[in-house]
Formats: sequence, C-alpha cells, structure tokens
Amino acid sequence: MHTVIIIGGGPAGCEAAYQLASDGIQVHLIEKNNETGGNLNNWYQLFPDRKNAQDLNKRLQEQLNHPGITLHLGMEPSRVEKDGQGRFSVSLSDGSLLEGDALLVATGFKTFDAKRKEEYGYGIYENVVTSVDLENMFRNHAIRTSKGDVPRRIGIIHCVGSRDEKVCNFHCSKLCCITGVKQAIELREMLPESEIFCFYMDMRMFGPGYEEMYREAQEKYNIKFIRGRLSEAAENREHQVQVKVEDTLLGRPLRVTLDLMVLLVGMEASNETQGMARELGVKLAPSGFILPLDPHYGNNLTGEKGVFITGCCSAPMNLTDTLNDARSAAVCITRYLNMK
Amino acid sequence: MNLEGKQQVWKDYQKEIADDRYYYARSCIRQTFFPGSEWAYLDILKNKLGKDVLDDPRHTTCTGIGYHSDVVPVQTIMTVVARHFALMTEAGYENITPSCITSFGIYTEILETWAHHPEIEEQIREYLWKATGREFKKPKNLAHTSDIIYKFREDIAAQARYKLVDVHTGRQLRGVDHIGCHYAKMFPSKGIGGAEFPAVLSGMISSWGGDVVDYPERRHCCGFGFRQYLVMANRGYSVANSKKKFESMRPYEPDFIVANCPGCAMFLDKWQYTISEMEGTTYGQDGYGIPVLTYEELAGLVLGYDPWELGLQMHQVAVEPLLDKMGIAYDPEMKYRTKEGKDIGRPKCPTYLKV
Amino acid sequence: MNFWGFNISETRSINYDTNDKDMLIHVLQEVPSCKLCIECGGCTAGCTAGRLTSFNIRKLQMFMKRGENKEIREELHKCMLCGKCILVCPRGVDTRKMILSMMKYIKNNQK
Amino acid sequence: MGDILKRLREDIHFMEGFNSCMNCGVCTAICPAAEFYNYDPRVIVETVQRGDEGEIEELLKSDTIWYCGECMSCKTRCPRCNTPGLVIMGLRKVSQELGYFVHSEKGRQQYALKHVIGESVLKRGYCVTPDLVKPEMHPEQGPVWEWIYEHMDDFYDRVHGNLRKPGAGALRAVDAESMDELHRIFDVTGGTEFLNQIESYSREKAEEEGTDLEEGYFLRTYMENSGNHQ
Repeated sequence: MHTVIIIGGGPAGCEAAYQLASDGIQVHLIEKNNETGGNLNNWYQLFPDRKNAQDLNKRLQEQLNHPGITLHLGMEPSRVEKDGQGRFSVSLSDGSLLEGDALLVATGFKTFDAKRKEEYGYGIYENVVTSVDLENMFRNHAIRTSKGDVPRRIGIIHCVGSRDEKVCNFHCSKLCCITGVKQAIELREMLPESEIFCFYMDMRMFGPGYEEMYREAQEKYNIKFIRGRLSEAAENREHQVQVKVEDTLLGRPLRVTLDLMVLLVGMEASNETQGMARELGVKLAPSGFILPLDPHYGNNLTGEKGVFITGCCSAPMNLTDTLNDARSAAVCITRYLNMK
Repeated sequence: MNLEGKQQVWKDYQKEIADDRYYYARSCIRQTFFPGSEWAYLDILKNKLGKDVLDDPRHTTCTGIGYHSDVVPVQTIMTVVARHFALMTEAGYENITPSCITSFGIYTEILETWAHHPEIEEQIREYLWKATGREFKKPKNLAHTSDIIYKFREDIAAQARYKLVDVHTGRQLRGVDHIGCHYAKMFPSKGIGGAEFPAVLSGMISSWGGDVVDYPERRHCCGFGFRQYLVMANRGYSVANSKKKFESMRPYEPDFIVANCPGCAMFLDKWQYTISEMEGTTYGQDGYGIPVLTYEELAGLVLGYDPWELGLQMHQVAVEPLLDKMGIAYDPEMKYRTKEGKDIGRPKCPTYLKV
Repeated sequence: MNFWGFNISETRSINYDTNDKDMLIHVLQEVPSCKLCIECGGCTAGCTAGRLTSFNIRKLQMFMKRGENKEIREELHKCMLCGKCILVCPRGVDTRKMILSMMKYIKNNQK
Repeated sequence: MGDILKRLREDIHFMEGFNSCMNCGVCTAICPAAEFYNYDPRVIVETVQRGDEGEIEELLKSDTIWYCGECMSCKTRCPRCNTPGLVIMGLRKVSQELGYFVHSEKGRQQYALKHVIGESVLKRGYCVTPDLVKPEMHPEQGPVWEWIYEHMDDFYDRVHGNLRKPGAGALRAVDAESMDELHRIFDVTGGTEFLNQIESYSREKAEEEGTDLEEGYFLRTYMENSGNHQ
C-alpha cells in the first residue's frame, strides 16, 4: 500500500486527505495548529450562499475520521528528505519520522499584514480594521467603533496589499472583491441605518453567483460603490477616519469621513509555503506562491517528481476552487502512485 | 491614535547620519527669510555640540527652484550639484548637509539616478570637468540639516534652558510638525520615520517637552508648488493649500507649527496674514496667528538664544504668545532695533491679525 | 484684479460629508432601479444630447449620488428625453424616468 | 513613432516616471493641484499611455500640464510606481523645446519664471535674494517683509546676515570665480540654451501680440488669470 504525506491541514489538505484515503491510500496529514481548518477558522459566513463557514469546516473535519488518515496536529515538518527511489521522509517537530511515496504541499496562504500600507494607518488609527478582524466582529455580533458606538458610516477598501508594487504584490488576490460585497451585505443586515461604501478599482466577480450578489448588494442593500483606490486615511479628533480617494468615473477628488474603515487584506503565500518551496527546491512565481509545472495541465505538479501542490499555496483561490483543486491533486497523486 | 503603531513605523525607517564633519550648503529661501536660523544652526553645531561644520563661501544655489519651475534642465542642476560635491571633496569632507529641503530632495534624486544610470553620472563628470576643471567624490553621507538636529535632539535637551511647556500651567505645548514634501515623499527610506509618519520634527518636539499634534491634513503640501507661488496669478493655489491645513489643525489649538522646509515655514507664516486680510480669519488664540518656527529657531529658543538674534521678528505672525508660554525673557523694545540699538521704525499693523 | 493679484482658490473635491443628498433620496424612491448602475457608460456612448452638447448622463446620475447637485441643475435641461439610453443599459436602469424625476425635484425645490 | 513621443522617451524624468497605469486614482486623490485646479494627474498618465501623438501635442499646448506643483506627493502612493509629477516634468520640457508653451496662459508664465528665477541664478548665484522679493510684486508677504525690505542693510546685519558682502555667511555676494563656473556649467550643459529658447519663443509671441517682451509681456505672464482653471 502507498503512503502520501500531506503538509497543511486547511481545506485543501483535508479534502485531498479524504479523497486519497477513499482511494485506499494511507495518508499522514500534518497540521501546525491544534485543529484543522486553517484560515477557514477565521471566517464567519461564506460567499455567495452565506453558509456558516464552520459548517463546512466541521464537514471537512468529520471526513478526517477515515481510518486511512493519520492526523498529526500541532506538528511542523522540521526536515524533508527524498531518497533515490523517490521515497520521502519527513521529520516532525516532536522528533518522529514519517515516510511516504509522495508529498502533497497544502501550506496555503496568509493574509497581508495591513500595517505595511502605512498610509492606511492600521495599528495606529483606532477605527481601521481588516476584513479578518471584521469576520471576528461578525462572530461576536458586535460591530462597534473604538468608543463603543454604532458606526454610522463604514467604508470597505478593496485591493489592500494586492495589485500593489509598493508592497511587492503584483498579483490580484481574487477573493477580496466578493468578500467585500459579502461583508457589506452582512454589515447592512446588522446595521440597517448605516451607510456603507466600497472603494474599488475593478469589481472582479469571477465566480458563479458573485455578480448576482454584487447586484443584490446594490439593489437590495443599497451599498454604494465608488471607483477609486484609497490614497490615504487620517484620524480626526473624534477618532473618525478621513479618507481621500478620487472618484475616478467623475474625475474629481472625493473626501468622506468614516466611523469604521475595513481593509480587504489580500493573500500572500504563507511562511510555510515559502519555507517548503525552499526546502524542496520547487520554484516560486513572482507573486511568491509556488509555481505549478504548467498552468493548465500541470497545476498540481511541481518540477520535483513526487512533490504535488494544492490549494492556495499556488495561487489565491476561493473554497470551491480549493476543494476542486484538492480532488484534482488526489487524482494526479493516485495516477502517479499507480505508475510507480 | 495608537502611539506604539507609530513607533513601529519609526523603527522601520531609521537612516544613517554621520556623527561629525559636515559640509554645509545654504538655502536660497532660508538665508533670505531665516538668516538667523542658518546662523543658529552653525552656532549650535559648533559651539553647543562641538561639531566640525564647513560653511564654504564658494558654493551657490543648487538651482532647485529653477529646476522645479522647469526653466533649468536636469543636466544643468546635476552639474551644479556635482560642483558642490567637488567643493566638498576638495575641502576634505565626505558628509553633505543641505539646509534646503528641495536641495535635499534633489541631491537624493541625483544620487539615486546615478546609481541606476551610471552613464548619466559619467556624462555629468565630463560636463563638470569641461566647465570647471573639477572632479568629485560622491558624498559618503547625505542628510538634511533637520536630520542632524534630530540626531542630537537629546544633547540639546540636556543643555536646554527652556522646555516646550507652559510655565504658567505646566501644560505641554502642542506642536504641529510640517515636513517639506521633498524630504521623504519621493524616497521614503531617506527620511527619518518614512513618508507617512515622519519623526524628524515630532521627535524634536517630544524630546524638548512638547506634545505632538497629528491632524488629518498633516501630510498635505503647504502649496508652494514653485511656479504656483512664484507667478502672482497662481498664488490662489498656494494660499488655498495652506488654508486647508490651517482649517484642519485649528480644532487642536496648536501652540506652534515647526517646519523643516524653509519655504513651508515662510508660507505658513505669511499666508496666515494674507488669509486674515482677505477673509478676516485668524487661527491662533485671541486673534493671533499660530506661530511658525523653523527647527533651528525651536532649538535656539530651547537653548536660550535671544529671540531677536534668531530673527523671530522676521515672522509676520507674532511669536510673543509662544515666548510668554515658554517663559522666555525678551526685550520688546529691541524687537525692531538694529544691532547697535538704533531705531529704524517698525512694521505697520495688519488689519485683523493681532501682532 | 484685486490688491493681491489672486483669490483664494475653492476646492474642487467632492465633500461627501457636507453635500446635500435630498435629491438622491427623492429620485431613489421614485426610480429604485438607479441603484443598479455600474457606471459602464453605455448610456452616454449613444446619447443623442451627448453628441451635440456637454451632456453626460452617466456623470449626471453619479453627481446626484454624491450630492453634487449644482452640476445637475446646470446640465439637466440638455437631455432630449429620447430614451435611447434605456435600450442600452445592461442593468435595466430606467434612465429616462430618472431624468424626469430629477427635473421634478428641481422644479419643486427651486431656490 | 512621432517626434514628441521620441523626445519623451529619451527624457530621464519621463523614463523614470512612467511605467504603466491602471487608472486607480490614488495620485489624484492626494494631489494638491487636483484639489484646486481642473486637473487630474491620472488622466495625464492615461493620455501618455494611449500614446496618440496628436492628443499629446494638444496637451503640450494646453494649460493642463502647468497646474502641477511638483510636490511629488504622487510618487509616494502609486501602486505601479509611476510618478505623474515626473511625467509632467518631461511634458513641460518638450513643450518648451517645441515652443508649444506659448499657446496657453499658464504655459506662457515660463517667461516670467525665466525672468525671475533664471536670471536671479545667473546674476546672484541664488534663486531668490531679498531684493527680488519686491513688496509691490508680493503683497501677500505683509507689512513685516515690507519693513525688512526698506531697511535691508541694517536689518540683515542684526540677524547675522552678510548681505552682499564678501566671505561666508547668509546672503553673501558669491565670488566672481564661482559665478564664472556657474555660468560655464549653464553653457556646457545646455542650461543657457534652454533659457534662451524660452526667451526666443516668448519674444516671437510678444511680437505677434505687439507687446514689449520685458515690460508688457512679462507683466501679463506674471499677472494674467482668466479664471478658467477650476
């Protein structure tokens, strides 16, 4: 029987583990945290269907009860080695050693550190939060300003840490646009009296049901969309956030004072993704994510034989695509093992 | 506002500043409107801090105002600056410290351009040789004179005779810092604290006992805009930009403004008069304006220099309210006298702005 | 020319905080489809009045949404009410009705 | 490629300032000129990006390129590392080389700037000196400046100036040798030619209008404001 070692227990790693195990392959799933789920643990509701993110998480966790899966929680791979026969041995942080016939990297992404956009004042201005902070507020059902008031005017800022050479991220993080729309709707539902803006450059509604959700945000929820990238924010005496954008479709600068400003932080390759790439000698794209062997036919393959990738370690992806990508990786690995 | 967040940013932008032996380059605007500041700077460095500074009479303008008014081509300004480097090299100095922010920006821009385009540096070396027979080494360290004062702010604090504190109430004086655009907006890593939260002046205010005011339009340009001020017809732009800043800072009731760009210091002072005459608005307390100081003047006051020797009588906005708060003794009779004490009259009073 | 040789310039920025959104509230009540605009400019591209004058229907409805009503008062009468814009709009905004609603608001709120 | 585009692409400011633009508007959002003039740096960059020679020629003949104050606030922010302010410097240079600047009110002001700043540099060795800030040309400087101006010699002595005297110090007279070197630098690097070019195009324009270059034309370029700039 073949054994596969999966590094990373987010949605991609979990789904791939289940698919491989269902095909009769022995799976070791390594997760650095004490629970699986990765970034999904930080999410409240999913787009576009507004499903509770933790329901999906639970389902993925339940799948891991499969007898073919061995879970290694709270573990990090300290060393990965490959022998001449194409077998991998992975040393874990507790000193134990795993062996496998293939390696699947599912180390995912991290969200952009908003402090790096200094002019937005995250970590300095009191009422500037990230989309991740906002999900947390949703979970606690408490959308309040630093003074504890209900925010009357909220601005959602697109492209924070994405499409921005200044922070060395040329890529589009793809999910922020729809996240912004989703969060705007959730805010409106919790705070029906508040005025909500999205400041965007392009509305990239790439997934099924996304454009419809954008339309709904306008029609049903009266969310205001202004095409102009945030140039700078400043705090006034009342700790409100004064923002400066250009209303580019009118060609005039626009100033508005917000009670709460939400930064839609983009996605970057996680430290573990970068570390694994170094360790395994696989190539990184200019975006910092792992470069697949071929963007069409080999998106789960790397230049290294027996090393596969899945999920957001190779590019920003939504959950649907991540789960598909995990199944696709499972197919590739199964075929690889059968030909061995 | 979260101070620790700012401190983190400041940590990210610390630049190297030489300890001693500076070649000084004067500023067109500073020497015209703030000659006392240039004197005080040299005096503080030489006599209070024991540093070696060369005030070379042979240097000239960098032509920066002409360059940014688009009447001086880039090769010309580069060669003029190269001549300054040559004078510095010949005098045996390696650290250059321009007093003007636009000069500092231009020196930085030139060194960066040469780093990316060595062929341009070569061409400029040829031009300089052809025009003057001089050769140069590039400076080892380039710092604005406000960087130098920032570097030694604690040494100045140790010798301070006055603090930025209201002696009558014990309240910390509220200071607004205004950073010249060309200090760090073009090359954020060349400014202490970077472009968004520069610490070069706020650091001085804090070290000397004051409280720094951060207001929404802090980063906005004073409105000089070179051609936008130099040509009379365009001055509506210049004054409007400063007005935008005054309106934004007024609610914080600042006790003073400090600037590191000589142009900004002059404009923020003079425009308060213009706005008061045109619209009847004043921004300080009781009909006064908000005193605007250069960082040399601020350092000079803290160190106990005579306000009139520093040239504070050149300001249109009266500085006396600030001097009174700091408890600085001054002779009002001497304000407009000559060095010998001769009476040469006094300026007329503005209509609205109290002086 | 005054004594100074210049006047203090006025800002061109849209100040959303202070602008008057009353017309917007009125028009959105009468023509809710206005909310659906994605600012694509289809309406303006084929606009009869726009070919002959400075009239720009896309910008006009955007000005309304920002509370910049001065521009609307100056431009609105240039519309010929031909309704070509309705045919083009990919989001089904009833642009003609929007213009009529703006006109009605202005008539009822003459300064 | 047309002549204008060729000149632009050889210009170091243009080269450094222009990469590619996605029209996000961060430059315009904080631009002091966009705040007070009918000016949009984003549109400038978009226009040069389109690369239509005729359209750019029109731009070079318009008031538009003269609104920027070269504060370079745009450089700090652009997510594509463009600097609209540097693009403007390139456009202004070409506009002056080709004589297009005399077509617009704001462009013609280059003569005033050449007259005021260019000549000051070559006569005094500084861009600004106190005697050039004449109170009648600078009413906004206020009564204190007027008083200083009237008592210049006494006054600058009081504040440690060395007005028009030899040696070191603020406002000293720059020595003859240094002035010679400055002049030769202008000659060798094309600075003199550039100033002369501004003068000759302006002279042509003044003659066309039947005004005297140094009097009527200068004052007009210094003071004229049609008020059509917002």
